[in-house]
Amino acid sequence: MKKLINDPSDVVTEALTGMALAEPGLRVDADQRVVYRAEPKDAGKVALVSGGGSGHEPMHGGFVGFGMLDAACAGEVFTSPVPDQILAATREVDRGAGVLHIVKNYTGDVMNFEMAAELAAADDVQVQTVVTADDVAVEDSTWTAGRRGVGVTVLVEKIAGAAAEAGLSLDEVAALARRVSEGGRSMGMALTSCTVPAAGKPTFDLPDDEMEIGIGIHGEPGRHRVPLAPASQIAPMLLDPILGDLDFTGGEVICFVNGMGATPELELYLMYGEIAKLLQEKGIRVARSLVGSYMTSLDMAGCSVTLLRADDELLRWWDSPVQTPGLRWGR
Amino acid sequence: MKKLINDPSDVVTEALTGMALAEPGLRVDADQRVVYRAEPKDAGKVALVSGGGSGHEPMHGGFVGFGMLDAACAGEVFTSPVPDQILAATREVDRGAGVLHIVKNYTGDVMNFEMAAELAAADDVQVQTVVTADDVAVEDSTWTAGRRGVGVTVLVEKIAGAAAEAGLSLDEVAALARRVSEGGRSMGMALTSCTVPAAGKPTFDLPDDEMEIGIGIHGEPGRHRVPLAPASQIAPMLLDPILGDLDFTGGEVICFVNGMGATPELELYLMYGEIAKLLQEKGIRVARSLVGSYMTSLDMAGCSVTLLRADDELLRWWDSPVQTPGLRWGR
Amino acid sequence: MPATEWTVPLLVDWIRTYADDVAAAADDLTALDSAIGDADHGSNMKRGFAAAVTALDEKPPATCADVLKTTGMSLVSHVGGASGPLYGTFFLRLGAAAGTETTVDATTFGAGLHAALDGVRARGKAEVGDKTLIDALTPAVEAYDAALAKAADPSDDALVDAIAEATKAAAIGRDSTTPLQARRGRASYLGERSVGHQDPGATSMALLFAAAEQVTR
Amino acid sequence: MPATEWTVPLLVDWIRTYADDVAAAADDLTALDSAIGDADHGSNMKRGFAAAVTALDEKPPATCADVLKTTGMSLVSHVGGASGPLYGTFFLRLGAAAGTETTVDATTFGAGLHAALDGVRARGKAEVGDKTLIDALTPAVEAYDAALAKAADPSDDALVDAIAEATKAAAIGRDSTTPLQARRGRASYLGERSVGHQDPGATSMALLFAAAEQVTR
Ligand SMILES: Nc1ncnc2c1ncn2[C@@H]1O[C@H](COP(=O)(O)OP(=O)(O)O)[C@@H](O)[C@H]1O
Ligand SMILES: Nc1ncnc2c1ncn2[C@@H]1O[C@H](COP(=O)(O)OP(=O)(O)O)[C@@H](O)[C@H]1O
Ligand SMILES: [Mg+2]
Ligand SMILES: [Mg+2]
Ligand SMILES: [Mg+2]
Ligand SMILES: [Mg+2]
Repeated sequence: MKKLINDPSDVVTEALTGMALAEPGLRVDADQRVVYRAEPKDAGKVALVSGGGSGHEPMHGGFVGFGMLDAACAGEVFTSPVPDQILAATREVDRGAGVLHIVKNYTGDVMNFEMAAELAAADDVQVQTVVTADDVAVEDSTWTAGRRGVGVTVLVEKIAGAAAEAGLSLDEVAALARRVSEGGRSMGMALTSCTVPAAGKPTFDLPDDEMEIGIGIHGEPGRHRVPLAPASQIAPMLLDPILGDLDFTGGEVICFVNGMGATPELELYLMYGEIAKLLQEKGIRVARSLVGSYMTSLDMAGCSVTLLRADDELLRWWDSPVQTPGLRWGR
Repeated sequence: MKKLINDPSDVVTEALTGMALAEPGLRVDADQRVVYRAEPKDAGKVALVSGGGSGHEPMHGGFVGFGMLDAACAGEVFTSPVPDQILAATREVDRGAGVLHIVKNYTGDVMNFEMAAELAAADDVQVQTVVTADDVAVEDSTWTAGRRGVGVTVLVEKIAGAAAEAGLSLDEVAALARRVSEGGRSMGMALTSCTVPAAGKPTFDLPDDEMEIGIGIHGEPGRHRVPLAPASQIAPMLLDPILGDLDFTGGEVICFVNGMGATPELELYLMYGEIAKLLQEKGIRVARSLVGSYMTSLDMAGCSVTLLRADDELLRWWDSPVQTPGLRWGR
Repeated sequence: MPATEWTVPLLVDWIRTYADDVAAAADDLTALDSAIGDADHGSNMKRGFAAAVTALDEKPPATCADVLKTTGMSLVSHVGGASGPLYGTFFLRLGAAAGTETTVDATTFGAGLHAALDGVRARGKAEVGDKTLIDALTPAVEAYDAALAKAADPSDDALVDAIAEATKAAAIGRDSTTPLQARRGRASYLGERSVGHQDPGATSMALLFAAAEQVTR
Repeated sequence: MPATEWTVPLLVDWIRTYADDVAAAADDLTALDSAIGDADHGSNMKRGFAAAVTALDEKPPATCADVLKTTGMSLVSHVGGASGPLYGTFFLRLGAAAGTETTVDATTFGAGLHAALDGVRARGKAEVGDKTLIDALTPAVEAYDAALAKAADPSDDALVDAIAEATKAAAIGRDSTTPLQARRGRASYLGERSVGHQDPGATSMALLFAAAEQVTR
């Protein structure tokens, strides 16, 4: 295993320590492993808390700041945070208007956020939860734990964050977040496995001439393994299942091409070009795009594509100023 | 070779095509391989042109925009652009106040920019050139082609870009750029080699238990190979040669910890924490920091550290608004 | 000498023994989780039970409930993931059933196991056959019941025998997960590709009963 | 029949032959550049000479200068890196010396080689012994001179012989780079680690003379 780390069990704490020193806009509680805004939001505004396993940076800690999250709870690598952290963050950021929990649909994340929400309710903090579940690689049936929450989470955090900043109520922000979550679909692929520091070796073996289609963001192997193919053939492998699951034709979308951690920007832009070409052929208009490594899986090489149904309201929130280490414009 | 590409010889053109579609703030001439601002700078302002081999994204194309570059010329992967491109870009962005060429010190880059500058002079476009040469891994002697230009290039582009935006003259912007270039020092290391698409296999072999210290950004092997070590030991291997070369004690610095392309942000922040700790011990105050993958070497895993002597004037330009795909704040 | 009932030191011994066992088995558990999950079950369990042992060391428990609740809270607070809330709930429920005494007899422990199973099922919503730790836990609880019922007039050996039966059943339940297609947890994302792999959580659950057998025997 | 002078078709043949040769040798040149550079010399040369051939096809050259200048401009415009300006300058200077005739005799070609060598040295500032293409080019030009001088009364075989001698000298010069420590170009960054590797540019330069020998012989 080749990584810029010390003891694998200290990775998360040490990274948070470095982040605290590097990012003056953040305040980091390295003990509780919660990343806060250095300047809390005004009283009376809805707060947003997210979190999850570490190893997906900049998600979520890198999305704390004006126009996006109020706090992010960092679990161990690929392990959801514990209720204590989530409760501490929820209490701390509540400005009297309630707190929205943004949770990716994984058994562990859902259970830990659920326990924290139960405890927060006992404290009279109003909590609502939106669970993202946009990964079309997983069938949503009684045969699974439901779809995984992936790329749309970034878009939910941006859009709900803008609405919370503008002063919408908890019910309104939560409804908006759910609308975004429901209007987004994603599909990912991996060229290589990631290596979890504590495990010390790649989570799965992938021969030089094969790739995994339908992977998650925790090194879960994909739904199927296929021979390596050029970008022009990978693009439809990702896009077709998305379009087969939700009808995007005729409308506008936000198109998000995401790198899994070890994918050069050169390749991501190239991939975006392939996706954009296919969307144009199908008459789907891209209103906004986002290309970069925003939701990663440690050192995995690969990418994911997320499409989100857009309308004027969503685009207005999307364009609103945001000022976080990971996403920043208009301010 | 596992990459999200089609034919290796089309990588640069296809990536630029995707970038053009994804970034509304840019105008891309995919034939000439020049990235321009969609909205040119006001007349009477100095323009900045940079460029170099592709594979270092977001440098340089991702740094085109308000407050930074006016144009970037993309060469083949790891191959400097040709004079034709540079000349076309120089002519196109000249707003009557002259053009600054920002060139990394590599034989090929220097010669191609030199030829373009000679041709531009024949066209009565005023050109000045700043050559960055900050890599302390290379001795600057008659025994070498001089130091390589690495991380400080990003800082020069930001700072000179802000000054040009504010209306300084070509002489002033060039002098400032040279001052930044001379006050910065860098050192890099690699955990893995990169793979050039056209070559199809890693540029160098690096056993699982070794790393290269003093690498460049083109897959050039480093100055020496050492056993793999924890981050706390890598930090002084990078910092000591920098501090040994230029005295930073007592003053303020901008500290830039850069990922080489395949390094997770988690590790970069952890590494920043190690560097910051050492700087504090040595009484060097970090005035500003930048952590992320801004000058990459395709899919190489590793990092580089750049220190830049800072003063109030440099910090003012550093803090000025910038709005590019790769670096954005204050606007 | 076989135990006739749980005592505070015996319960602490169980937790300690299991902490050692999961630390020793951490790489194996993680390897199982690599195949159908996210390669962290071993480190999760090791971290959680190390925290439980530390908590028990720092504040020596007075009652059986103390031991089990401290363990449960440590797991909830230090593990995260799916196994944190599930194993945490298991011990919190078992502790609630144990009451504020310094001993727990075989019957009360059996009632505690039922409460624990119910709690884990409510939290995780998994059924037998979903390829989770429920597949080891459910038959273990059933086997415990059956053994206890057989010991017509609860004898000195009732606890030890019931735990031994539970351990055997847990191991069989663990093995039964291999051919199954997962319907809960991360492994479910793999669809048919989850078939042929032993479930990591069922494996750690079988180890938990084995540790109980070891300390009571 | 051996050539007594360069003609337009013969020069075009040289460029075409060399384009094929560098395409065939591209992987080897890149492998050499991987060891002490950035793994692109093969693709640079292949791309550049393919562009030159295309340009010569598109606008058939009328004079010897046309062939060489079109080649030089194509290289400058399509290669980039160090080899683009250097090989580009080589052909631009050679072309300038060739003049506007449809033939170039052995003496004029020799003068052209000198002009080319001077241009490449001025551009790259490398000396013999710096482990660059100069180490192959310089002895080749000297050997050409010497062979020509020996042919007291320039005979029919003068050009062919001089090129053959230049080719031998270029190959020896190429081999001489292996033990050297680089002082110019990317390889210089490696310091002592550049020792023991053959220089890619000297290798492609030796091939250029070999192609000239092949088409004139
Ligand atoms: N809904 C559930 N109900 C019961 N057990 C579950 C459930 N989901 C997962 N598990 C168990 O948890 C184990 C995985 O635990 P662990 O790897 O520590 O957590 P995570 O899946 O969050 O990484 C699985 O092997 C399975 O036995
Ligand atoms: N200053 C120089 N003068 C002469 N030849 C040089 C010089 N620098 C480099 N070269 C030659 O160029 C070759 C490398 O060419 P190439 O790989 O195409 O360009 P780059 O080094 O820009 O990647 C070297 O092997 C060397 O022979
Ligand atoms: Mg996990
Ligand atoms: Mg090159
Ligand atoms: Mg797991
Ligand atoms: Mg090269």
